[in-house]
Amino acid sequence: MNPLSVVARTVCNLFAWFLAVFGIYVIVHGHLTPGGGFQGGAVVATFMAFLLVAHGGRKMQSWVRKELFTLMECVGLTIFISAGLLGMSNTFFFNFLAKAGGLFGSTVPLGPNPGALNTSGTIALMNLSVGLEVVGGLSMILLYMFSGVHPEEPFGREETGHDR
Amino acid sequence: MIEVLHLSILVTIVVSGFLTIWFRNLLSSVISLAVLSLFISLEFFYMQAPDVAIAEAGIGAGLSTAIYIIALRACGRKQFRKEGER
Amino acid sequence: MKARILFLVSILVVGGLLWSGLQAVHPFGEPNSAPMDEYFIANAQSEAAANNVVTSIVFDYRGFDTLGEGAVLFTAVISVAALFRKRGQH
Amino acid sequence: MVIFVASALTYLLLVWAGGSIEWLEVVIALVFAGLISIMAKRWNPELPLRRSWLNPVRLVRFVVYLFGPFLVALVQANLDVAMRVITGKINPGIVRIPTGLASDGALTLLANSITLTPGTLTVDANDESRELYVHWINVTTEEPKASDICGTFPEWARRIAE
Amino acid sequence: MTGNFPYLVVGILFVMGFIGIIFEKNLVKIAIAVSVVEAATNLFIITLGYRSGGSIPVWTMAGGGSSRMVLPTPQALTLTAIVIGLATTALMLSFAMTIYRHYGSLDVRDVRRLQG
Amino acid sequence: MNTAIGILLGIGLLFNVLGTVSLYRFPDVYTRLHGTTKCTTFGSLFTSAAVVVYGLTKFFQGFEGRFVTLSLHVMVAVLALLISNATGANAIARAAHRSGIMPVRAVFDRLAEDEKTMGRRVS
Amino acid sequence: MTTEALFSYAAAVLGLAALAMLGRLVAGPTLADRAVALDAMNTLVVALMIILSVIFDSVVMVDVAIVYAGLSFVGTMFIARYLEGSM
Repeated sequence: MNPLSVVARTVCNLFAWFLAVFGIYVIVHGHLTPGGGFQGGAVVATFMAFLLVAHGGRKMQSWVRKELFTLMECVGLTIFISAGLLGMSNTFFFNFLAKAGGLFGSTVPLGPNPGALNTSGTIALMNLSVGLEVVGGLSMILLYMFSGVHPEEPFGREETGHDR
Repeated sequence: MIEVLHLSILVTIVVSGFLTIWFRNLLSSVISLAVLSLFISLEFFYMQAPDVAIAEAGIGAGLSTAIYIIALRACGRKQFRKEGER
Repeated sequence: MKARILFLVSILVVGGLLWSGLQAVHPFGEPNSAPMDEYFIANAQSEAAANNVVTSIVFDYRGFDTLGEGAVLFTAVISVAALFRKRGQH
Repeated sequence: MVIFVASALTYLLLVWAGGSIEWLEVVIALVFAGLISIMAKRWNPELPLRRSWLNPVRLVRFVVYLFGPFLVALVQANLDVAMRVITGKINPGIVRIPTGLASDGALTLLANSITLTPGTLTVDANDESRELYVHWINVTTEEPKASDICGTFPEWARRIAE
Repeated sequence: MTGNFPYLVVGILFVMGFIGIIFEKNLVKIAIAVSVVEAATNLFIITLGYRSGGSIPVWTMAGGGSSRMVLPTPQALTLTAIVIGLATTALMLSFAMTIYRHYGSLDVRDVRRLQG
Repeated sequence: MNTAIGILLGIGLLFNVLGTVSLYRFPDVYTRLHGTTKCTTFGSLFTSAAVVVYGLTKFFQGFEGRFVTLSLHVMVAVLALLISNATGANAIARAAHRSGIMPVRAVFDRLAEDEKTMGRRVS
Repeated sequence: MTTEALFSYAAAVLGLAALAMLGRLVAGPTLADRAVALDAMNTLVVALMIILSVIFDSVVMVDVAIVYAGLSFVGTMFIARYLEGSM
């Protein structure tokens, strides 16, 4: 339960921040570059893993609140379903924002192009909502599974020898 | 020449998958699973699927190892065996 | 002992099924025909206005799969939370 | 504040493709930088950032350090290790060196530089007395000074990140 | 040069995972074997969609003549399968931890009530 | 351009192969960490430098923006690789020392002596 | 010899080196040795991904290398944390 050494702690703090920025880049550019809601959400969710491995569980569980992650997951799923329902005049999951002008509504030239951010209609919106949902879900899995470990139980130490 | 790379990736996948099942120590097994996930991700990369490669790299190598190790911490490292049985 | 023989037979059956299935598959690197994928590749930019064809399939053409995936993830997270919930919490 | 500027700059660096940057990218960078700074302050109060790290003089010093003495030491380290791989001649031991650096960032920079330079590997760090325990592959003295192992690195670390 | 070797690798990996599921007695080891089988199926689906010489199905900053792309639909299906795999793995490990706390053992032969 | 890329790739591959050899020639964990961390980091640095040279040359030939993106992202990846490799080596060495693996053929071991005199772990 | 041919030779050598590192994974006398082998393989694979993105002529694939460089660090830190027995 005690934290790691100074070197590892500092680098973990800095890396957690850098990977959060990079995960947001992956989520926002999901319709242009490889990536999207699932991958970016998994990258951002390593923020929790870094905090857990650098500071130990007890200190971290006093910093974060689990209810917030539940809220994030429910809000993400709700936005996703309602973005699907809004195109209901045509079909479910109809991309009503694409090429309609305004935010996320400009057209794309055919063939290879450098890529513009305000394209692709509801796909960008759904990327954001699914990213929110995956961040909440994976962080909750990590936190609840760690709260199932009982630190007062003895840690079995065997020989670190050659097996088989 | 690029096919030598492909062959070595495939051979590594087979060997690390075998090691994953073959090791008795559970931590060794988890390390082999991380290696397997790493090379599966590289194979996805070779087969022009970078979306899936990011997902496999993030989930298989980072978070999956993390939850396996949390579970091992809660459960103990050795496999339980009775005398005289396999 | 009887169970192990049964297991071995089942492994042989599964392996034989796999082997016979792998005989009929197309050679590596040359899919036979894929009109659906050709349609997606040709029309993803003009219909969904997205450069990444995979993302346009995941969120637009086959959004129901993603909806089901979200439901499965939600159920799994709620199950893990219910397993490790402490008394008096929530 | 530090984390706000740093994350916005990092995001803009990642999206830059040679030409100009769209206004929407700048808006998104500012919004998410604010979100990340709230998140980092709330969930990670021990983040060791200092306001002096945004000083451009220190960044220039960091780049100079990275391409100057650090690269030279890296080349020396690799030739040294290559010789030892071929001949197999080692004389290892774990020694203790005092550093006298006050901030965590400087200590981390020094420790990582030591790990990547000739014949040394940081094993542990004592954060009260600010000492590093270093695995040295070719022990010559019993009680080495910091300058015996890593040259002018502590001075550079103090000037960059203190 | 490689021929149909990738399909053979998928088959070998699947059979090894299956052997692990059947013969192992430790619950965590069974979860690891299930992960191996998941990896084999994902690899199989991606292998079905590969075209030799194709490029990635992304138009952004693509090279000159990228008219021939690999098939995108298998990649989209595999993407959801990976996240579902993580969720099921977490659920299996949570059940294993709960069983260890109640029975004191992970061996399936000690957990009598689990056997049919 | 081809000769510069060839020389950089040659140096990088030489050091990567030396890192692989050092994994087999050295007797214990710490010396293996020396070999793999230094040699593979250095080799990957040089192969990535070859990629950066390629990208910059292509950019100044045709002024396509995508090669700037290539060079920048490769530099970010290399920086992440440097920091994470050094810290990972540090963490593995500390874990090995705490789990009771002593350095082979060591002259002396100040860390173990200090732990014995202090009666607890340092840090 | 073209530039792509040079890069493909380098990729082949890196792949063979990564294959050769599996021996330490099999025969490592202690668990820390296996962790060292995993760490070295991570570095080689990141370099390999960077080189392959040049061979395939698609710039956006470098993102995978950055993600892998960051996330393999999480795995290494968790393994080290478990090895030192203080989690």
